[in-house]
Amino acid sequence: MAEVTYLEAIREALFEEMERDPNVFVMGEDIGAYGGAFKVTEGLMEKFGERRVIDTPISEAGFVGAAAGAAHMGMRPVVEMQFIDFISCAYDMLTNYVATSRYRAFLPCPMVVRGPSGGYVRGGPFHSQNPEAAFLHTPGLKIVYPATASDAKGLLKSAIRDEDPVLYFEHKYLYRRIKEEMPAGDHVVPIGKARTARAGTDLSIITYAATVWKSLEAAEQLEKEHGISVEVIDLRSLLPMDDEAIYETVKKTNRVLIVHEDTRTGGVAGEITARINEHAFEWLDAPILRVTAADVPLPYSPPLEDYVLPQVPDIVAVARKLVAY
Amino acid sequence: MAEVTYLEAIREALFEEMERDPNVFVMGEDIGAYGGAFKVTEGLMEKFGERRVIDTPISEAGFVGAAAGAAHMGMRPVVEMQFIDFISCAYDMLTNYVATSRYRAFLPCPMVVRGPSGGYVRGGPFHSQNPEAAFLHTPGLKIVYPATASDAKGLLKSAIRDEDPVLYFEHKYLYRRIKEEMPAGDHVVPIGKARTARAGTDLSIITYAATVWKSLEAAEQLEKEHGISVEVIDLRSLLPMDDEAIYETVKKTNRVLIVHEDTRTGGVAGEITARINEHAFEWLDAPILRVTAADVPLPYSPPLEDYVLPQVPDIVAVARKLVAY
Amino acid sequence: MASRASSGSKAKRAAAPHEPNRSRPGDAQVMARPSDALDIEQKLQLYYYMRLTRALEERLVNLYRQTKVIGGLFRSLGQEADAVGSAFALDRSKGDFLSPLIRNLGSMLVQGARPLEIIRQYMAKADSPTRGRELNIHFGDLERGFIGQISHLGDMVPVMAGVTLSFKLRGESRVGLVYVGDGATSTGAFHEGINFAAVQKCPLVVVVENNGYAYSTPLSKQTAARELKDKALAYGIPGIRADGNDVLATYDVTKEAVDRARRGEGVTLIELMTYRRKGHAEHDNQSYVPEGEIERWLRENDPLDRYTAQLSATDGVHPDALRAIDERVQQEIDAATDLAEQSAMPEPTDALTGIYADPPVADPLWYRESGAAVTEHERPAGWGVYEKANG
Amino acid sequence: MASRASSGSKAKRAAAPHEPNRSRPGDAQVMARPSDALDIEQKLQLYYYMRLTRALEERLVNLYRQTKVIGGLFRSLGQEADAVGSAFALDRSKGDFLSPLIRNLGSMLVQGARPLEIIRQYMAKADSPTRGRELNIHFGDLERGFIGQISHLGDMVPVMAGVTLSFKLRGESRVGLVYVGDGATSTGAFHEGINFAAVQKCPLVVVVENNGYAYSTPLSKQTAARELKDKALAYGIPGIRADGNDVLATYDVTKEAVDRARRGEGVTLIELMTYRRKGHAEHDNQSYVPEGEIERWLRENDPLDRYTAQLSATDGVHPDALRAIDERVQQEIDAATDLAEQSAMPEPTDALTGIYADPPVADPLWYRESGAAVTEHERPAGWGVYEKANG
Ligand SMILES: Cc1ncc(C[n+]2csc(CCOP(=O)(O)OP(=O)(O)O)c2C)c(N)n1
Ligand SMILES: Cc1ncc(C[n+]2csc(CCOP(=O)(O)OP(=O)(O)O)c2C)c(N)n1
Ligand SMILES: [Mg+2]
Ligand SMILES: [Mg+2]
Repeated sequence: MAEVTYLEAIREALFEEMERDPNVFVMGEDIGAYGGAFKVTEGLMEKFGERRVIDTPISEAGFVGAAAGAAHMGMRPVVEMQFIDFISCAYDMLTNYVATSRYRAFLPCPMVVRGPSGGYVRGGPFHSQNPEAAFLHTPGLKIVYPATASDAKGLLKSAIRDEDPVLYFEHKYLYRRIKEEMPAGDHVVPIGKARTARAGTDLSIITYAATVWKSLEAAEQLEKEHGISVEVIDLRSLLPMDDEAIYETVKKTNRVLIVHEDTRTGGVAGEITARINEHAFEWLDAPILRVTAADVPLPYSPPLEDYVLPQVPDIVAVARKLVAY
Repeated sequence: MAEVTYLEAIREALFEEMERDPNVFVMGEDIGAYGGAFKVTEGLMEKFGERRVIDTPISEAGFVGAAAGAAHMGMRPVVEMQFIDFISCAYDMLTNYVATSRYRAFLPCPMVVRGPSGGYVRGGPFHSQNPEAAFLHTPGLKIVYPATASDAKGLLKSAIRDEDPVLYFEHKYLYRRIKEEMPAGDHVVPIGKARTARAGTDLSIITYAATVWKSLEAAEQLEKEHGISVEVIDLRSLLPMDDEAIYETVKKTNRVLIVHEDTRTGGVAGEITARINEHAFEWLDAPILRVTAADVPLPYSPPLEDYVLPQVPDIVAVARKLVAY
Repeated sequence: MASRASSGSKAKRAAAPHEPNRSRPGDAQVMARPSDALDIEQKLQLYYYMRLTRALEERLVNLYRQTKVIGGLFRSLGQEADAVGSAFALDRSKGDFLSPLIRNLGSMLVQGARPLEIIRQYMAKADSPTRGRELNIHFGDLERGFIGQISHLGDMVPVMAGVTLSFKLRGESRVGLVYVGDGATSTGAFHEGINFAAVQKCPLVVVVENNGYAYSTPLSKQTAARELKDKALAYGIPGIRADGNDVLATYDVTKEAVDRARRGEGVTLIELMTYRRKGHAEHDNQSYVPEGEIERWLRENDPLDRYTAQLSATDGVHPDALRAIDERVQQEIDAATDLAEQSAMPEPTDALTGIYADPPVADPLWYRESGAAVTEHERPAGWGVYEKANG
Repeated sequence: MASRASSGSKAKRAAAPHEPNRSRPGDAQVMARPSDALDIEQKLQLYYYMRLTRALEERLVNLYRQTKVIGGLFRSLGQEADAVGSAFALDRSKGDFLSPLIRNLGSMLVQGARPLEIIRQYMAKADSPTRGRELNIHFGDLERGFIGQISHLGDMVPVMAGVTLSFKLRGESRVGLVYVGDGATSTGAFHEGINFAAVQKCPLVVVVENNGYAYSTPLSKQTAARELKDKALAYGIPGIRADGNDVLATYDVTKEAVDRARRGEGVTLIELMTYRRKGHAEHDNQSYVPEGEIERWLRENDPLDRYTAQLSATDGVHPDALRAIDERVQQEIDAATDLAEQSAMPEPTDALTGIYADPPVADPLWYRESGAAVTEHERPAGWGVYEKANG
């Protein structure tokens, strides 16, 4: 089988799910004839028609709300944010309406909001955001953020089939940079399960999305240059989080480094740290440390962006400190 | 001097700052003739006129954005959310426009967004929210959440004078339940400084807003019934956070319980835990634990609300476990 | 219809800040009205629902004064006709759907909500429609075709755009109706939702209930638009204004919009002129209302009075027939109150269920031995009373 | 003015999806136009700014092809008249203020932005107006009276409502102008901002640049409204449509709105009909555009061609005079390019400064020894190129 990029994997999932279930339809800005700003939905309109591939006005709250209404009635909407940064315009709708509808009204709201996320692409402060921390705090939502092409496909299929709303963040730096052979058949990856991206014994790096690759690169370097054996856990799902996998790796290596691309304060690392503290404190031989973006909006100029975002040397440096602790 | 409630303290701060600085003005729904849903702004219109006390249409993004524009031009707008739950409608404006304006455009944006927050008042899922975790993650904003009447006054005055945007959350459960004599003169409380609400030696409770009072009640009980000496730190400011005060109390008691009213996952406790881990791990004799709301939208019926929110017995129970650790 | 509906006796009262858009008896003769087709049973149903709305809210006031209602109480006194008449224009047999706002109890009753549900809901009982999770009339039922609002104003417009989009996508012959207040028209959600629905030609009717106020804010501070129906032009859809206190006029204008939607002709915006005779919620003393305004609407423009007179004059309905309905309504409400009072409050641990389909129960707080962790003294002193004071 | 502006030669072209609202030479005679008062120097300034806009963007295309531009490149080819003519109607001596969108480079130039700033900004240089923090023309200057947009469409409308509210509160005789595209009119922020400004009678002019598309989305999928100027009715403000490719018509309509605002009469919505001849950004191949549409606009409705002809016909300006301006423009751009190319990229650690007034520097990442922590191989392979492909 041919190799498939992360972006193509997402498109495959959309095609397959739309074929499988006539209730699945997609909405978003410029996703029809144009195929989306990143061409993720290219070919969908030709195949499934304007009825199921809906170009929307520029109104994120409007079409997220519309997705919710359609979802109540048994449809399975998949909504694209042109860039995930614009999800902020639908923040009220997602956190107050969508997330609570099952709990407060026993109204199922099975829908997916997806879109290009993340930095390392010179996108500047409004085309590079990582929105996961803004929603981690909202019970009722699920959040996934795949790092590999096969997970991109398998998690999107799970997200579309899920009975509850799922925020599906796709990392645009990975869109065309990674490829992989897709597993045959109906490839589904369960939401809420982490993946061991690399096994190791001296230190655990817990991470997700693009920094999985940075961490793997660092792990390689640490192994080769410093003889340090690093385990890399790719969370894949952030809500729910795979606590078991986290505690297991902590118990195995006793040293934890959390890496995320998002800014530091209030980022996902805090929650992971708190959970490990509560459930595996005894097993820690060193403080849990984090490598993250600095606490500023992501600037656009390459030297600035590179400085603000986590890089391989950062991971190597902190990992060495942790192992030496 | 007469005692002043938490609510009156807020009103006093508004009056004094509007008198002091003609650039200060207030905007919000029903804040003029009606004096606001909770009567916080009562009397302002009579005193300062319709020009400086502006009743707005129902459009949180609209008037938060307008506040930003006015702030750029040297005004000092103070915006009221009728309930803080509606701040979600201005999430884009606050996180993308307001928070970034100094950094990305060297545009000062000195403004305050304030409003009644928090639960324990049978307000249900949309009139009880604690929005701090949604914004902790946004560099460029400041966040304060006072627990006492004098801090309510002093922090609002600081917020209005601050050169940057401040989210000022006021706890509606405290509005009329606590009173205090106001310090004389121009009472200002600096942003970014915690307060030791009670000194102790066996355990530190780190908290803010209404749960300061729950923690104090628990501390009393722990002292009397179990001979445990509890230190209670009232953070007052969440962004920036008073790291020094946090590390100091950790070094003193070596045991930390974080209490917040907000839901657990992705709440502020995670960030505090991470910071302590990074900077005072050595000083910990026990895991950092947290008492928080359960991870659901806040239900309305009293038995449900009481069950979901943190209560004194919870704090007592966890504190005892921590001390016994 | 537009011109009929918007001709009113404007000159009658001088400088009233909020003027009704009153339809006159003669208007009915201008052309065939959908309500001409209503039989007497249906006309008495309209009366029944209006009376039920009013009487039920009055009962809730009693319960509120006894502090048996948890949280605020919202009234639609004087607005019963607009909610009932508009909802009556939907076809329940076809699966039509609506989303009410806080003043639209009447529309929910038409759609099948029962007084027992409403009272239990206000009392936050375990067997209330939301099991004590949500307030007052914030609940829905997919079967009966209504969907519960959330507090954030405007948000139901996009949601109903989506509900009706699904009707269109599936080729179903169903129509949706969404209510917003005059105040909610200022929200971004209203704008985005109605624009989306208009572009998609969703089978949606948007009823803007213009009751003159948003909480304390008069329309003049809400918008500079002369009429709210003018907002329709921004979306390229028809906008019609009608007398919201004339239940048949309300029915007529909505019925035509519903038929239009069912024919696939898209969205209509209807502005119903009415008046909020009570405060925003029970606690609100309406000090901001110009003197005499409330009394004038009570005296001259009560929807039940008007409809009673109309039934007698046009349909020859004897007062006894209406009294019998009034009695039936009272009996229903009495019975519902008795039952609701007997209902239990929710079990605390029920709070953890149903946030997701999977897992069905949220993580319990590990330090809670049982639901009994919360002792009685932990209840905030004076809750209920407190909420009322601040709504 | 409204009727003059909206009379156009609609019948001329048959089924064109996006029709200009072309003003005819004769229109000028109907009544006194503000542009009648422009002297020849001012008229040549208009030409200068339009030419500067076009030539500067052409230079940026060159730099983009040399991968010297970081990120996407946005063009306003064919829309220069609407940005320049409208901005020219502001009075800089009075401190008037504007907020451009992505197609309004011309308006910034009028307001005093210089080519050197623009080029540095696109090249993300240390001495660019945002020191490399923000993209392309996202920058402002309180002194010169323009404010930088953010990407989130619609957000600048509330912000400019607030800017102009401050003018009103302080009794200043200043006016604000905010630009939005046809697409941005669908946003909640647009709706909330313009409604707020209308109620407050802020001295604000809202220019809706109708260029037929929002990215690939034609107007018909954006709104069902027949004309965007109709949206004004929803806010109770005047709405006027004019030919955006006639720089004087654009000036006229804006000037009248600016005067109105300065007289305290509040907000005006202006729809300027124009056409986006290039794609959304350089990477966009415009495959979604009906055949011949671009060419027709180029041939029949290029704003510089039209203005050149007009200057010659009406004002007797000799082509040489315009050529001299063109040369001056080229020289300015050449000089600016040279300087910009010499500018340094930002120092990495500058990224940590200025998020707050206090503290002035963000916490450094403790594990970074120095700004040099980032090694060259860490730069994503093919950045720049990558961004261009996906914009
Ligand atoms: C987004 C939002 N902002 C503020 C509120 C607070 N609020 C509740 S009801 C109300 C007034 C509503 O007025 P209107 O829409 O006219 O409805 P009415 O109560 O008159 O029926 C306000 C401001 C809210 N619920 N949602
Ligand atoms: C809130 C928001 N949603 C989506 C986008 C992505 N986006 C950028 S430009 C654009 C099209 C804008 O069209 P229009 O407003 O007509 O302006 P034009 O580019 O035609 O000048 C879109 C959808 C955005 N910037 N902001
Ligand atoms: Mg109203
Ligand atoms: Mg456009």
